[in-house]
Amino acid sequence: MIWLHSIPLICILLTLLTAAVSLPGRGRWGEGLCLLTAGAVTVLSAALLVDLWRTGESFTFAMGHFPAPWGNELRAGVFEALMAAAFSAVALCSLLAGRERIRQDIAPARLGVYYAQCSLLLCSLLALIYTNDMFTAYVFIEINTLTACAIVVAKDTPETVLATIRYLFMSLLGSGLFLIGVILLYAITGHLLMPNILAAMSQLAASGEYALPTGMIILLLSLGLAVKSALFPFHTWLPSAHGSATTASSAILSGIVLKGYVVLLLKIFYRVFGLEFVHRLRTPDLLFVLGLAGMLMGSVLAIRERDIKRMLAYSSVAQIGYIFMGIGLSTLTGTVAACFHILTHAVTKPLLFCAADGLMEASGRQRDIFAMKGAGRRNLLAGVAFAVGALSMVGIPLFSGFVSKLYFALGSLGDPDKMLPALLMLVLSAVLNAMYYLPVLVTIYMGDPVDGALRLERAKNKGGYILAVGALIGLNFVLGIRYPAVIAAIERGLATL
Amino acid sequence: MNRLNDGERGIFRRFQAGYGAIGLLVSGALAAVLLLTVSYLPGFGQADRPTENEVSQRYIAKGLEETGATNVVAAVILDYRAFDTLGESAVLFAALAAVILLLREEPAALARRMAERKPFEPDQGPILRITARVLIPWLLLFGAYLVLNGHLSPGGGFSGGAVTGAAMILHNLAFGPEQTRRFLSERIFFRLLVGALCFYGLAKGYVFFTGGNHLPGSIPLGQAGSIFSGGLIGPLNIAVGIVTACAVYGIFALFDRGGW
Amino acid sequence: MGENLLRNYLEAGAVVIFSVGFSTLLLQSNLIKKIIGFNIMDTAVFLFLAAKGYIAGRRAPILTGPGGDPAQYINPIPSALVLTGIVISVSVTAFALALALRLYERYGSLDLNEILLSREGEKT
Amino acid sequence: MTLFKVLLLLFLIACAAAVSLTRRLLPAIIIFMSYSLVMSLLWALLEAPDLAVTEAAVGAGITSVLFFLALKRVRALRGEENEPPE
Repeated sequence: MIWLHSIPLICILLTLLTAAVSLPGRGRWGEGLCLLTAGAVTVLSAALLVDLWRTGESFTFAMGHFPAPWGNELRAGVFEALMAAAFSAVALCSLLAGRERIRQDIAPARLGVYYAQCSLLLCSLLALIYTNDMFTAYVFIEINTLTACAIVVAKDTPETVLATIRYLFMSLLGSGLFLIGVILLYAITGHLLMPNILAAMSQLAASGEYALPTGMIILLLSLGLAVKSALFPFHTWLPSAHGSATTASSAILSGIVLKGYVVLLLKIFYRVFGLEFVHRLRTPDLLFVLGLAGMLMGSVLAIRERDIKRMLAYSSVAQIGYIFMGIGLSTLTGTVAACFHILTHAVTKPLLFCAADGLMEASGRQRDIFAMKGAGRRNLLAGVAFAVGALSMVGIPLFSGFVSKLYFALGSLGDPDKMLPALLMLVLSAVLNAMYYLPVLVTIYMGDPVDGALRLERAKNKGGYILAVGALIGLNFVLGIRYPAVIAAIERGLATL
Repeated sequence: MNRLNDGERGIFRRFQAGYGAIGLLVSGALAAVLLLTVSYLPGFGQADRPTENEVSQRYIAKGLEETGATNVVAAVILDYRAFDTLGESAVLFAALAAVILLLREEPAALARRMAERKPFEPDQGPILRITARVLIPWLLLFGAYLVLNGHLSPGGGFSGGAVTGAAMILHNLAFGPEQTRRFLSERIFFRLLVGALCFYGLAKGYVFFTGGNHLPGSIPLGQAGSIFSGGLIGPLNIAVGIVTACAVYGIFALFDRGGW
Repeated sequence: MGENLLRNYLEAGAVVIFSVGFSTLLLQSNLIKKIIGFNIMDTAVFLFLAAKGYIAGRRAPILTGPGGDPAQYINPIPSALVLTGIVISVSVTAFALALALRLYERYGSLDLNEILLSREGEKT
Repeated sequence: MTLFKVLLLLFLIACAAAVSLTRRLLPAIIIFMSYSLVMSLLWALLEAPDLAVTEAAVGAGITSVLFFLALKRVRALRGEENEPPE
């Protein structure tokens, strides 16, 4: 029991210490250590998830010898454990699949630093998921920002430096808004721990005191996190940052870093303000509208893109739109769908990035889609992986994307005002998704390479790549076929949140 | 830039102007809304505010008894809310690692840069050297005082570490990197940094682990007001001071020349 | 409302400074100024917090003996939060400046608009 | 005392605005340095000596040193010209 409940703490400390000792070392040492830690964290989180799922309980873990309103706390339930397990598994797979590319893209002297940053990024994500304290959340958001920027710029090209600086400044605006929101929250409640704020909030809601500041605070916190997770009008930094980084970084950033903030936002809605209160203040409506706009604009911009990695990055903008749309529906099914889509996208987008990497390698390092004619036949695994990811994103049955779309549609039925726009946009967006994913599929399987020398080449994949891509494909099918169990876990997690 | 014609440039400029106008509008709206919010907040300087609740009162009333530190702020950051501070050291560490990633030069390039710079180095004039000789011991003493006395008086690991780091920067500017490297080589630097961070993580991890599982695991607090009081706060302040001083000096060295 | 704003003059000033810093971070195209704007924005939030902790006629929370009287000392929590925040903002500043230097080495300019303009020129 | 605080506050606002209005970078950095020092003074007045010490050492000290170093390095790259571009 003791050890089980200490798992969140152990995971956070383990990743932090790994980062510390892999900084000065040689690259290979850092690489092995980081992968090992990510693996251990995945196993531990999965164990925690299994146990909490079986008992159905949740617990808080005091960080020190002082109880709730005085000390600092972690909190874990099914929801947190599920997200932590999924995120660390995806991080592990991305690093494993992108290992060879990392060795090529990043100078050997910097490899140790790169892996230190990756460990620290995982540490901050875990802390964001598990934390029960608003100011701690701010501190780890800043770590997340720094390390996310660092793993983009680790591949040192003019393009990444420019992309990182835009990413950094946009993120800083977001964290500034979040910080002032937290401070205002402290000013009117006098607490920083989530349950204590919730108690104070319900008193304030009953007495009607500080109504205007409360509304402002929810808006500031939501906008701050929306900027950092690239919700539509704030997405401008994303394509260049995710498009230019090394494959593993792109996969981690698109797959899990964006979602870390959404998980935090959900925790804030549930555990700081209380759902009922949030709905009364109509913030979800704003998120709903921006989410719809993101679904449309992300796909439209992706269609125009010929660079495969930038296309995938724009697709992430659309998928973040889906997630915020689901949260904005303000029905339970909508939120469940959003959580399921977090998982879907977390396993699909890294798969697509890794597959794109293999396809690019098989076409002489060209990033242009039209240069990839026949690449799927030269690198079979990458082709299959891309097909799985693309079909899932379009929303074909048996793939995980279909399930999330189904639940989004179900969720929209609960709200008569939002039903029509949501359903229309779901259909439109599925068509748009098909319009940019299917041509790529046709290209990589049909056509013959422009460069005749490429025709007969057969790519040889490294063991780590095969393992990781295989695992991601497997996870995709698990989500697509065994979805009732996952949905049940999410529902239980949200119920105890 | 030359390949753009005037028309395209005009479009870009107009786009920039539009962006600027929207940005100004957003900032203005933000200011107005925040001012409106402030006007609804409880009054400044008064005692009957929501922030004056059982939490802050308990820190004052029982802080010394529970943590052994007379400086309640130190008690809050290193004991009650120590997890934040662990995160804060991690931020410093992350920033240092990111700056290494960006600005570190290969050893050969570093040596070349130093060789180029040497004859023009204006930083090593006699006035600076004399000032540094006088000032550095005092700065080090002040830094050490802030760190070691952090649980008793204002100061603590961060400000003390920053002052110590400033002393090392001054030494470096006055006597040149070779002299500084004699007592702070790259290897020693990393050992200090990683050692302090690991000690901090493990010590606090032990406290979190025992605290979270309701196990006894407290460390003797010592005589209140003496330098050896405050249980773990003293050693933790030293570790934080080392991390801060190292990060400050390391970032300086990387900005200055790209290595140690 | 206006009366309360005058009484909360420090908080009001802090949010004004916050907005000025925010707009500098958003609108300035020069990277160094953007970074200064970020610092101003953060210190403004810290000023707001420090003002929230202050209570007229009370002392800094350095106890003289066990069992301090809460009515004599100001609230220690804001100070602790600000201390954490200051270190975060200096870390971010160091990273942002290093990035700006790297960008300067690559593009020969510290002006974001200039750089974007020249890159657009290369594409077309 | 309130008057003094208000004056300091007005000075801070003026500094914050002046940073975006100055055309050259060195004055902007010096203005920011004085902004930090005044801020630490204000915190000392607000009975927060820990903050005052830290802001003076970190905000006015270390941060400004970093800005100056960055500017120096930019100038060195530009070949000893007076001022980097706006």
